[in-house]
Amino acid sequence: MYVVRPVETADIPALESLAAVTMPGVHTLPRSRDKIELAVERSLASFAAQVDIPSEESYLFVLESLTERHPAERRICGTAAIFASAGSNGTYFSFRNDVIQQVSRDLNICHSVHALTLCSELTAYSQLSSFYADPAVQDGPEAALLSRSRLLYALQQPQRFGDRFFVPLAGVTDEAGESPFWNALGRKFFKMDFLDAERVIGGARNRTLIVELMPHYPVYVPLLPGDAQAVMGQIHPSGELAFNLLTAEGFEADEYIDIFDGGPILQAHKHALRTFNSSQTLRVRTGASTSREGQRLNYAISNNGSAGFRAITLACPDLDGVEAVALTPELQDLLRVAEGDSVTCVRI
Amino acid sequence: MYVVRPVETADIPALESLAAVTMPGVHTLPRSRDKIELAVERSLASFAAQVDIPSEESYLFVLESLTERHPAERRICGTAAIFASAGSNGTYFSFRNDVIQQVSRDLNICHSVHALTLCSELTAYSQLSSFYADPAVQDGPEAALLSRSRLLYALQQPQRFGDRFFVPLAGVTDEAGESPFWNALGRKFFKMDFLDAERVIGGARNRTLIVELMPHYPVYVPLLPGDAQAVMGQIHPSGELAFNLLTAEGFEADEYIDIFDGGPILQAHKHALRTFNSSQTLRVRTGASTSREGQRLNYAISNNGSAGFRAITLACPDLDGVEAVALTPELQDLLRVAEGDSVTCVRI
Amino acid sequence: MLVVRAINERDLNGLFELASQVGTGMTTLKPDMKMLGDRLATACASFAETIPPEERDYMFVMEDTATGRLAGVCAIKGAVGLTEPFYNYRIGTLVHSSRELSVFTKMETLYLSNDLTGSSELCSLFLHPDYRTGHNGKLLSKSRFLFIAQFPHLFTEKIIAEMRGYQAEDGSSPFYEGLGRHFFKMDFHHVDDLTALGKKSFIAELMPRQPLYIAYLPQAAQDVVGQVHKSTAPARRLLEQEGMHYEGYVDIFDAGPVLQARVSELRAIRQSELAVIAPDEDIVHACAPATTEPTLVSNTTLKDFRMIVSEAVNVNGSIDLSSAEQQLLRCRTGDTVRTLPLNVRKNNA
Amino acid sequence: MLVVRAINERDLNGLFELASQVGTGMTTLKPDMKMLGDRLATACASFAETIPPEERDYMFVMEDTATGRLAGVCAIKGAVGLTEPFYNYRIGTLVHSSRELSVFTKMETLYLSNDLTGSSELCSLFLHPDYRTGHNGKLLSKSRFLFIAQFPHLFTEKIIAEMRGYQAEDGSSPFYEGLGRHFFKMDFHHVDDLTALGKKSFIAELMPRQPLYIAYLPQAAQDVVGQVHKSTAPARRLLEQEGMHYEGYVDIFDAGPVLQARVSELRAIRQSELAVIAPDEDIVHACAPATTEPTLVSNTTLKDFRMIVSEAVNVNGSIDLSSAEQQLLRCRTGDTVRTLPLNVRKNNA
Repeated sequence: MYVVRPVETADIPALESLAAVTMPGVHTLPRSRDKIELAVERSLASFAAQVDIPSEESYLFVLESLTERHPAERRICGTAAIFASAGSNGTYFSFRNDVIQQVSRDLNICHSVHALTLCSELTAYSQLSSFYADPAVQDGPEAALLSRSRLLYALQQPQRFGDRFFVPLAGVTDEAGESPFWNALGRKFFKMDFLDAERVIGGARNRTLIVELMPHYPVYVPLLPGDAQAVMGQIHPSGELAFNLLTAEGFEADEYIDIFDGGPILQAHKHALRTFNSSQTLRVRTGASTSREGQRLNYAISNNGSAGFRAITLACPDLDGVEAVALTPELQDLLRVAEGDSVTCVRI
Repeated sequence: MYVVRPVETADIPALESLAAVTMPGVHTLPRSRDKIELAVERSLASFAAQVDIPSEESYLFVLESLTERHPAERRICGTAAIFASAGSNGTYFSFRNDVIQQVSRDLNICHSVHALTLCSELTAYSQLSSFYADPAVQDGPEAALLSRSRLLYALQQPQRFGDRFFVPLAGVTDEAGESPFWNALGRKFFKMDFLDAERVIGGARNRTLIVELMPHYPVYVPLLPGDAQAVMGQIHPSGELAFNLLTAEGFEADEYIDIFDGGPILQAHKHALRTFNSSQTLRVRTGASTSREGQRLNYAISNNGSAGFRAITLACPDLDGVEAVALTPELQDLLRVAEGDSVTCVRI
Repeated sequence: MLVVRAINERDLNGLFELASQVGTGMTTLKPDMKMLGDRLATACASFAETIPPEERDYMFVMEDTATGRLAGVCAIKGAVGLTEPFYNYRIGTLVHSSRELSVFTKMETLYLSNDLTGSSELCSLFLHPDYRTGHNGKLLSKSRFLFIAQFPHLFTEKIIAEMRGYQAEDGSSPFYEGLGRHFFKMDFHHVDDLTALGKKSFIAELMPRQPLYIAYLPQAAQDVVGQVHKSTAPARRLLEQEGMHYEGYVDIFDAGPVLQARVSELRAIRQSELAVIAPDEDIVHACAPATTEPTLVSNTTLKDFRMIVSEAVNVNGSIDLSSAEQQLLRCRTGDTVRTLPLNVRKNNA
Repeated sequence: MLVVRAINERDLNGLFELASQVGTGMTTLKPDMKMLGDRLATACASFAETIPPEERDYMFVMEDTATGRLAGVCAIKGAVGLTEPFYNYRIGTLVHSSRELSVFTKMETLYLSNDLTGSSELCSLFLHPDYRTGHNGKLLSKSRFLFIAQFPHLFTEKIIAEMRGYQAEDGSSPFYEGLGRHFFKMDFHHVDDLTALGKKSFIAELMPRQPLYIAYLPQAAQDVVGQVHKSTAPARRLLEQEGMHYEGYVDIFDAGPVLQARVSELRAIRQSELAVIAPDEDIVHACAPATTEPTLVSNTTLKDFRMIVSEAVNVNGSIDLSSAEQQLLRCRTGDTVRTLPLNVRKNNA
C-alpha cells in the first residue's frame, strides 16, 4: 500500500538517501542535507500558510510505502513538488517556440521557420518539479498517483495556485555533462560550460543576469547546428516517466523549451488537465471495493479535508455514474476520511 | 421549438433578409446574394466532403424556429459558421498580446510592459464566425445552442477540425466607421481609412500584403494613444452575446487581438471547451422529460448520426449520472433519432 | 584616344555588344535589347533633365575615338529603393554584460534594413578586357566622381556602391550557404538570377526579419561578411581612394560590402578645381611642378558631359589642353573645365 | 594669456572650482572631490602612458597664465563602453511596400544599439563664463583635434561626441516624455541624475529591446530626435566644422545627437601641418599671405601637450612664434610644432 502526503520533518533522512541515488546532472531533488532541510521547512510553512494570492509557496509531497502487516515499516519511495508561482521575485524565462510563416507570392513559396524567443510568459504559472519515483514503483499506478497528487491538491486549493501549470523536464546532456543546445546558444553569451552556468545560476530561471546575457532577439532554429536542433524539446532519459505521466494528464509540450539545455517545458491550462476536467467528487461508503468481480480500473483518490492532504490509488470497477466509492476501513484511515465524507476520484 | 441544422439551398432568401438587418460595419454575414449563394454552396460541399485533413471547408449552420401547431411555418432566425482551418492558402495573422517583464536590479524596478507581436500562430486553428441570432432568441437558450452546435459537430467529426479553435469578434468603431486602434497603428502603414482597408483586403487576415505592410516588430502598447489602448480587446456592442456565450463555453480572450481593429480573438484548446470536456453521450428513450417535477436544466442535444446534423435545446432534470435521456417523439423526429440511438448532451 | 562621355541614343548597339562581354555576376548589365533600350532611354532623359532627379540613371560610356568602339560603361543612379524596397544587412553591435558574472560579450548583429533607401548609387561599371591597361580603369571609375563634383545638386547626401561578395572557388557563397539557403531553399545562383530580374525585393520577403547574431552563423559565413569577390578587390580600392568607406552595410545574399560616402567628403568634391583652357604661356609653365601627374579633366556641360585623362596641369586656374584634348571634351580655349588629379595625393602629416 | 595644456596633479583644486560652475546637464563633470580626484589620476596616467590606450582619459585644461586660474576643461576618452555597455538609439529606415495596393511607406525606426562601443569620445567641455569671448571657445574645443592629429595612433578609427538633447522651456524632454517615461516611470531629471552616477547601463535594462517605429511616438517627441539643446547648438557647429557628422545615433533618453567621424577624415588630420620654429626672416615673411588667419599651434609632446592660438603662420614648414608663445608651448627655436588654421577654409569648388 502506498500513500502520498505532504513531507514531514521526520522524512529528512529518507530524502537524503533518495537524493544520493538520483542521477547526477539531473536537477530533481536538492542534494545536500542543508538544502533538503530548507525545502522541507519551506513546504511545511507553505501548507500551513493562509494563502490569498499564490506567491513563494512550495509544496513537497512524498510517496510512502506501507506494509499492511507491519504498519510501522514505512518507506519513502518518491517525491513530487509544486511551486505556487514560478519566477516569484522576478521573471521565469523560457524560450517560446514560435513558428514564422515565410510567404513569397511572386516565387510561390510558403514555408514555416521556427524561432526561439526569450519570453516571460510562464511567470506566475504554478510549476511542478522535483518528481522522483523509486524504480520499484515506476511501472505501477503509484508513480501516476505521485505525479497527480500535486494537481489533486491544487484542485482542492485553487486559491494557492495559478490557472496554468508547467513542468520543465531536463534536456539532453552527454556523459561529460555537455549540452549540445547550450554549446550552440548559451555558451556564446555566457562564455562558460553548461554545468558551470547551471552552478552559478543555481538552476534558477528568474535571474537578472539572464536578461543581461541571453539573446533578446529570436533565434532562428535553422541556423542552429544539427546536434542542437536535434535535442530541442528532447528529454533526458531520466525524465521519460514524468513526461509520459504528464502528457497523459493533458500537458502539452512543443510550445516552450528551457533556455539552457533546450529540454521540453510541458504546460497546460488547468481546464485541459484530466485531474481538473475528469475528476469526480464521491461519497465514501465502507466496503471492500476490491472484492467485486469484473474489470477493475485504477483511480487516484484523495481526501478533500483540511485534516492533512492524503491520496491513494484504488483499483475498482468503473466509478462513472456512481455516487459513492467503497473504501475499506484501512484505506479510510489512510485517507483520514470516514463514511459519508467526500473524496476526489480521477482515473489513472 | 428550434432546431439547428446545416444550411440548405432553400435558405438563401431567408439569409438574404437576415443580412439586410445585421448592423453595418460588423462583419458577420455575407451581404450580397452572390456571396450568400457562394457561402451556402461552400457549406453544402463541405458537409458532403470526405475530409482527412482539415482544409478549406466552411460549415454554415442555421437556427430554425418551428411552430408546433403549424409545422410548415418555419423561420430562419440565426446563423453560425465554422471554418475548418483558418488562413488556409497562407497564414492567419493576428497580434499576440505579449507581456514583457522589465527588471532592473539596481533600481529595484520590476514591471511588465505589454507588446503586440504580429504572429501566425492561429493558422490552422478552426475558426468560428458569422454568428448572428435574431433579437427574439438572443436571451434564450437557443442562442447558446446555435453557438455551440458548431462545437457539437466538431466533437462528432474531429477529423474535420483542428485541436484548437478561435473566434475573432468585431472591435470598437465609432458611428463613422473609424477605429481608434486602426488609426493608431494600421493607418500608419496602410495610409488609408479603416473601412477602405477592410474593403481592399476583403475582411481577410491571410494576405501577403499584411506581411508587406504591417509592422514586423512588436508594438509596445504604452506608446499607443490612450483611445487606441482603451479599445484593445474590446468588443463592438454587437458582439456581446457571442462573447458571453463563448467565454461561458471556455474560450479565453486576452492572448490575441485583431490586427486591424484590435477586437478580441477568443481561443481555446478543445479540451478546455465545455462541449468537449463536459458533454455526455446518452441513449434516447421515449418520454416526456418535460413533464417531471423539480429543477430543470437547459441542455443542448445533438444527434450523433450521419443522417444530417441536428441539435435542439431541452429543459430537463439534471442528466448527471443517468444513462438515457427522455425525448418526445417530436423531438426525436427533429433530431432524426429513434429510441436506443445515442445523442450528445451538454448543459447550456 | 579614349573619352568617357554621357551615353546617347546612338549607343544602343555598342552597349549591347559590351553587355554581351560581361558574363555572370553583374545583375544590372545583361545583354537584353529590351532591358538595355529601356535603360538607355532613361539615361538620355536623365542627361536631358526631363525626369525628376531621383528617377535618373546617368550612364557613361568610354569610347575609343579611333574606332568609335565602346570600351566601357559605368553609371550613377539618382536614388535607389524608391520604387521597390532596397534591402541590406546592417552590422551592428550588441553588448551582453553581467557584472555579477564578470562576463562582457560584444556581439556583432545583422539587421535587415532599408537604411540606404534614397541614396545615389554608383553601379554597372564594366571595362572591356581589351582596354584593361594604363589609366583606363581609373578614368572610367573615377569619371563618375568628377561628374558628381560638377553637379553635386543632382545627388543626395549619400552615395553608395554595392560590391560583389566573396565566393568560393566553386562559385558558391559561404554566407548564402550559412544563412540565406535556410530561408530560400534554393541555389545561390538561382537567387542571383531572380535578383537580375529585379525580383530582389520579393525574395527579401523570405528573409528573417529579426536581428541575427553573426555568431550563430557557421565560421565560413562569418569570415566573409564584408569581403569582396576576388575580382572586385581592385574596384573596391579605387572607390576607397576616392573617399568611400565600408560602414557595415552588406548584401543580404552574399554579404558583399556596400561602400558609401557623404558626397561632401568625396575627394573629387574636396580636391577638384575649375580651370580655364589657356595656351601654355611661359609664366604658367614656370609655376607648374617639375613632374606632372595625370589629371582627370572634364567639360562642365551636363547634357554632353565628357572626361579625359590629360598630362596637362591646372596651374592657378589655367590649363593648357592640346587641341585634340579640347576636341574630345568639345571645348575650346577660354572654356571652363574641371580638373582632378587622377591619383590620390598623400597627406603630408 | 591662455594656454590649453594636459592636466596635471596640481590641477585638482582648480578643476573642482571649475566643476562647481558647471550646473546641471553635464553628467561627467560634477563638483565631487572623490570623482574628480579619480578622474584626474586617470588623466595623469593617460598622458604618462602607464595605462592601456582604451582606458585612457586625456583631460585638458585652459589656463590663464596671468593668474594661474583654470578657465576651461575638455577631454577625450580613449574608448567608451568597454567596462559597461554604451547605449544609443540608432535611427534606421524600414520600407513597407505593397505593389498590389500601390502603398510605399518609408518609416524611421529606432534600434537600441551598442554600435559605438570602443569609439573614442570627446567629452566634458566646459568654458568658464568669464572667458567666453574671442577665440577661447574654439581654442578649447578644437585643441582636442590637434591632439588627435599629433597622436592618431592613440585613438580608434571612430571618434564621437554626445550632444545634450532638446529640452522644452520647463526643462522637460519631449522625447523622454514620449518614450522613456513609459518604461522608467520616473522623472527625466531623476533618470539624468542616475546617469550621472554612472548607472546609465542599468537604466538601459528597462528600455524596450525591440526596434521602434518613430511614427509611434507623439509628434513632439518625433520632432526633437537628433535635435540639440538650445545652449549646445554652438558646440555642435564647432564640431561639425571639424568634420564630425550626425549619422543617426541619438541618446536613449533625450534623443540628443551623437556626432561622429572617422579620425582619418577630421579636418585636423587632413589640414594640420608640422612646422619648425624659426625667426622671421625676410624670405618667410615675403611668402606669407597678406592677411593672416589665427592659427592653432601645439607642441608635439604627449606628456605636456600644450596649445595656443597664434597670429603666426606656417609658411613652408616654418613658423615664427614670439618668445612668449614659445614659453607657453614650452618650446624653443628649432623645435617642431603642429599648426592648424583655427577657422575652416572654404572649399574652392
